[in-house]
Amino acid sequence: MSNVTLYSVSYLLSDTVLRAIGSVLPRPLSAWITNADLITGIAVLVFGALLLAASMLNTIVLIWWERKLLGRFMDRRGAMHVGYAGLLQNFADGFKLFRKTTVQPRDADSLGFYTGPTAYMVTSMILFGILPISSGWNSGVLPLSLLLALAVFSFAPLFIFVSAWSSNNKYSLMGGMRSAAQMIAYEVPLLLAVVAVVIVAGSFDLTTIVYEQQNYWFWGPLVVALVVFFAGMLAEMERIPFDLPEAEAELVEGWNTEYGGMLFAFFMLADYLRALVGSILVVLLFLGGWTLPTWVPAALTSFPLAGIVWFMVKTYIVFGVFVWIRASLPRVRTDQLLRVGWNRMIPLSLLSVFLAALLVTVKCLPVFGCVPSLGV
Amino acid sequence: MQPADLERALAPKLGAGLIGVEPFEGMAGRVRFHREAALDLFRTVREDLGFAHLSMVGGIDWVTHREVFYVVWSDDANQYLVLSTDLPAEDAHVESASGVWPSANWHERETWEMVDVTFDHHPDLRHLLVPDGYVFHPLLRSFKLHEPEELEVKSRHV
Amino acid sequence: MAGRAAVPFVEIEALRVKEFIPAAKEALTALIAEQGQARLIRPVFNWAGRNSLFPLHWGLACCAIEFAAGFGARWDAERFGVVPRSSPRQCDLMIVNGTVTWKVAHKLITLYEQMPEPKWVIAMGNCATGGGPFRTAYSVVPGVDKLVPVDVYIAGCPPRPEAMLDGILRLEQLIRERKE
Amino acid sequence: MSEMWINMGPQHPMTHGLWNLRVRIDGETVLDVDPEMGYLHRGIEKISEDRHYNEVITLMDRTCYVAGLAWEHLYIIAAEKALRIQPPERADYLRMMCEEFQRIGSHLMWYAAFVQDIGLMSPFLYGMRDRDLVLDLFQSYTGARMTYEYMRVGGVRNDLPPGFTDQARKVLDWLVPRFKEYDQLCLGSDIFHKRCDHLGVLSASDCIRHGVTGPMLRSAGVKRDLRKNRPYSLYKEVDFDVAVADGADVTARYLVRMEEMRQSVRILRQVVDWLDAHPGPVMAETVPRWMGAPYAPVGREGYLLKRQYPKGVGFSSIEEPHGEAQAYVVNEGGEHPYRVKFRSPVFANLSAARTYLVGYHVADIPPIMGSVDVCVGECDR
Repeated sequence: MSNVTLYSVSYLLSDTVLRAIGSVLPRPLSAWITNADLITGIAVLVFGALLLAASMLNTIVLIWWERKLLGRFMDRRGAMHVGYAGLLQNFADGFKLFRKTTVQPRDADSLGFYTGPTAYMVTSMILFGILPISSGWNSGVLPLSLLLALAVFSFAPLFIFVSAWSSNNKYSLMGGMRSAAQMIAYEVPLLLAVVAVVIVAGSFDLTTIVYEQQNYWFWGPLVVALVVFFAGMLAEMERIPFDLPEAEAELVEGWNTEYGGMLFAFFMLADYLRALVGSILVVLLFLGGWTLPTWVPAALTSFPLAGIVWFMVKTYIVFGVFVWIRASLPRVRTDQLLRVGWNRMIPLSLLSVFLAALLVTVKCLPVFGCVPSLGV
Repeated sequence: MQPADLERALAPKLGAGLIGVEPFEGMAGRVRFHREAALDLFRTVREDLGFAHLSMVGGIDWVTHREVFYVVWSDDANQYLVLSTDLPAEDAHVESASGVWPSANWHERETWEMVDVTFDHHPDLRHLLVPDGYVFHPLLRSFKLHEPEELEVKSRHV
Repeated sequence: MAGRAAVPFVEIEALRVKEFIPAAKEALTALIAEQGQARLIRPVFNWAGRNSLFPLHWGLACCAIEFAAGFGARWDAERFGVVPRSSPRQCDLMIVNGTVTWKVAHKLITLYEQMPEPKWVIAMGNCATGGGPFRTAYSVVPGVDKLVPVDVYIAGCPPRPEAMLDGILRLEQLIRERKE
Repeated sequence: MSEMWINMGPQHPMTHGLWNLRVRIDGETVLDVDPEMGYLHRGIEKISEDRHYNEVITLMDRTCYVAGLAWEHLYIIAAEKALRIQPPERADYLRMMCEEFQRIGSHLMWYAAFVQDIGLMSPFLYGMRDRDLVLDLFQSYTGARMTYEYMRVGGVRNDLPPGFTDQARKVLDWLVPRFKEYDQLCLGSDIFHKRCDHLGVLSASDCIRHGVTGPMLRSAGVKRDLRKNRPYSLYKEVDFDVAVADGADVTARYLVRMEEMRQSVRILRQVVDWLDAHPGPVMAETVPRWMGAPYAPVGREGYLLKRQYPKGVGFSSIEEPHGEAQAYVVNEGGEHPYRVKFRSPVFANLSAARTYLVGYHVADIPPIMGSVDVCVGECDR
């Protein structure tokens, strides 16, 4: 299984199709169309399209998962009449939003109004190309993929602020300001928590980080970093209790108040894409990625696509925890949020970096591999 | 507190401004006064008698004249008291109680727009319930509601 | 058929850059209209539109409480994909749940106009339908259909949440029949 | 950011109704507020002048749509005083039961709305779920979920159906552990305390200056509950405590309302037991048939008996779920009341908005206004 990767599949696809076309075409054209560069180029495009389709599908299923889970937490059922168990509900929402008129407010800044959501959406989708889902489903070895992912991840406040400002609504503006302040405040502890992981794993490459967790998952030794990372992710994803930019009670719909139709759909999709990316990062960095402990029977890990399946199971469970938090916690206030961010989270993340360095220095990490409850 | 007690307490302060205190079911009494003595009465009732809480201000249009009544309560005496004054319909104005009881503010705004009684020295006499610029005073007896049948006929013609 | 579909592409070159986007949109729309709208796209969008009606989240009067109860655990309107949104830009459906007074009338019209097309209105309860018990009052609009076009009327004072759900389902049926 | 005015309303998730809070803010700090009311002004006082005494009850349900029976009770007491009618004892107990169940229903509705204001999502559903059980009880003897038209001048419309008291006990038994769950969800969370402690403080003296009553006044430590201080109906027969807290903030109001629900359960158990033991008439003997008829007679002939009633003024004040409501009914001997004036507790509580909102954050407005428990219907009438 390990040598079948997403890229090899798409290369095979592009190779086969192009050669088939080339075989029926006259000579000069067929040589041009079976050119290796072209095959590679098409393969990359196919690869991207597959990633895009997978990410979109995942996002939509994630929204469904959240709605159903939230419904159950709230003693009701959630969407259930459109498609089987409401599975088609989000497709209906998407198509409907696609058809709706996009209303641009009279005094809105047209450039920012359209660029903001689009850029937000695009930057969120780029992340999917970077993150490895399994040993086969990745974009090859990127030595600094973790840093790249986090860098792209932190584009969001800019675009949120641009779209909030340009929609010329006071509530949007306040939401945008809150969003920018919050994301910047939580960027720092998030990165420091990641540094702890990098110290232990010794690499910035996500694939390597996962393979480093073959013996023990990192949440055991790095539990402080996990807590900081999780809280930081909650803030970055703007979910309750940190959903101040969209705080429905005071700012009507937050920074997307003036957006309707497809642009609003962009925001929705990108939000959930980011939520998905957040859950994936938690799984990659702390929960062993697509690997399973060795005491798990081999039958459970050796079927085709087992890596992807287990990875998705883990991701959805992590996202379920996010939903659980959303269902049971009130929202904090902006100043409290920022105070927690700067005064509590940063010392905690520094502590986690220190602990990680200590663990590596005294070489007691293998101990975690011997305790069955902590992975392996 | 009985109406007689009230009259004894109020008469020296108000003099001719006090018309009398009548018994009222479920209350300490009903103080009737001339509008010139309004502010004195409010102060006396609030500070000397301890009726610190103004519950409501309302107006009644008796066609010939208009009545404004104030319901106040005292926590210590555990009693309600009604203060009421009659105003001529063509010149209905009385001193505002909002300087004595801040809670009178909105009640007086409402009474002004509903029964057309002006409150002198009111800090903020704007429309409260009906839209700005509304010229009618709905709770006057001369303001008639349209009959449903009438409206039916009208809409049929439209 | 082909003649009409081919119109804009040549002319686009000549147009100024500023007019490119509307022209392209027009071209695309024309293309879609010719090719598959009637058979493929329209039914899909119709299905999507009727299965995901986002009502405006607001409460006018008594019916608003039943409106809220309809989203509660017992009735759970979200089963049908009905999710209230607070911003009119993200809504397709305005449920007028209560008495409309003249003071709020122009705000109601503003909200209606802020909603993007296609949009629908449900008059929930007797007050919104025809003034209800306050029909004779000086401050009440006798029926919201004097202000905005209404698609479905729900009787009751207030209608039970079941009746509200029934109204929404009837609106879905209406959308299906209109084949918009 | 410089100072600016924002309009929170009339369509805003914070308002829970139809009113507009104009807020002047600097950044996120509230500098000034100006509530703008009247978006739901339906002229109920004017329409009442055009209606028969029993027809006004229809309007009372709609005046405060979350506490319809309490407002019916308020009006009925005043009208009976104005008309000099005494209801039978069982009717009074039934009215008390209605009011207490309505208090639970209203407070559950408040809970559902309030937790949403601080961002708690699921308790909204829990509150609505449990409120529906109370509404089911109402439905079993009045036939309606929200607009009951149950009380009549001189008594109540009909007696309880068989088996009602057992069902009521079952609901009460279900509710008591739920209150504990609510407390765990709110008070058990540190974020709740961070958000709500020392927020929207309105001291006892300010409450009295601005005419604020009800749970807001009791949360400031003033032990004033009309059911205890000036027992109307038959509240002196039942045993209960007045819920008081001393924080004068949002948390204190939460505690007061929660405790009130528990006390209501306590009252209800006594009332339901009494109702089981004492069957009897529910309509006063002296009332002519048309007064207590479930449906108003066709045509106006039935109203001719009006002349028997002397002129009079009726005043009543009850402890409505939102605070102290008062009615002033002037009877001039006609078939309609000459003038009906209501004092809505929410009206007074909102008029003090400037006192308890200025100086806090924009994000604090929803919890504070949630803790005030705004019902626009009764405020604008």
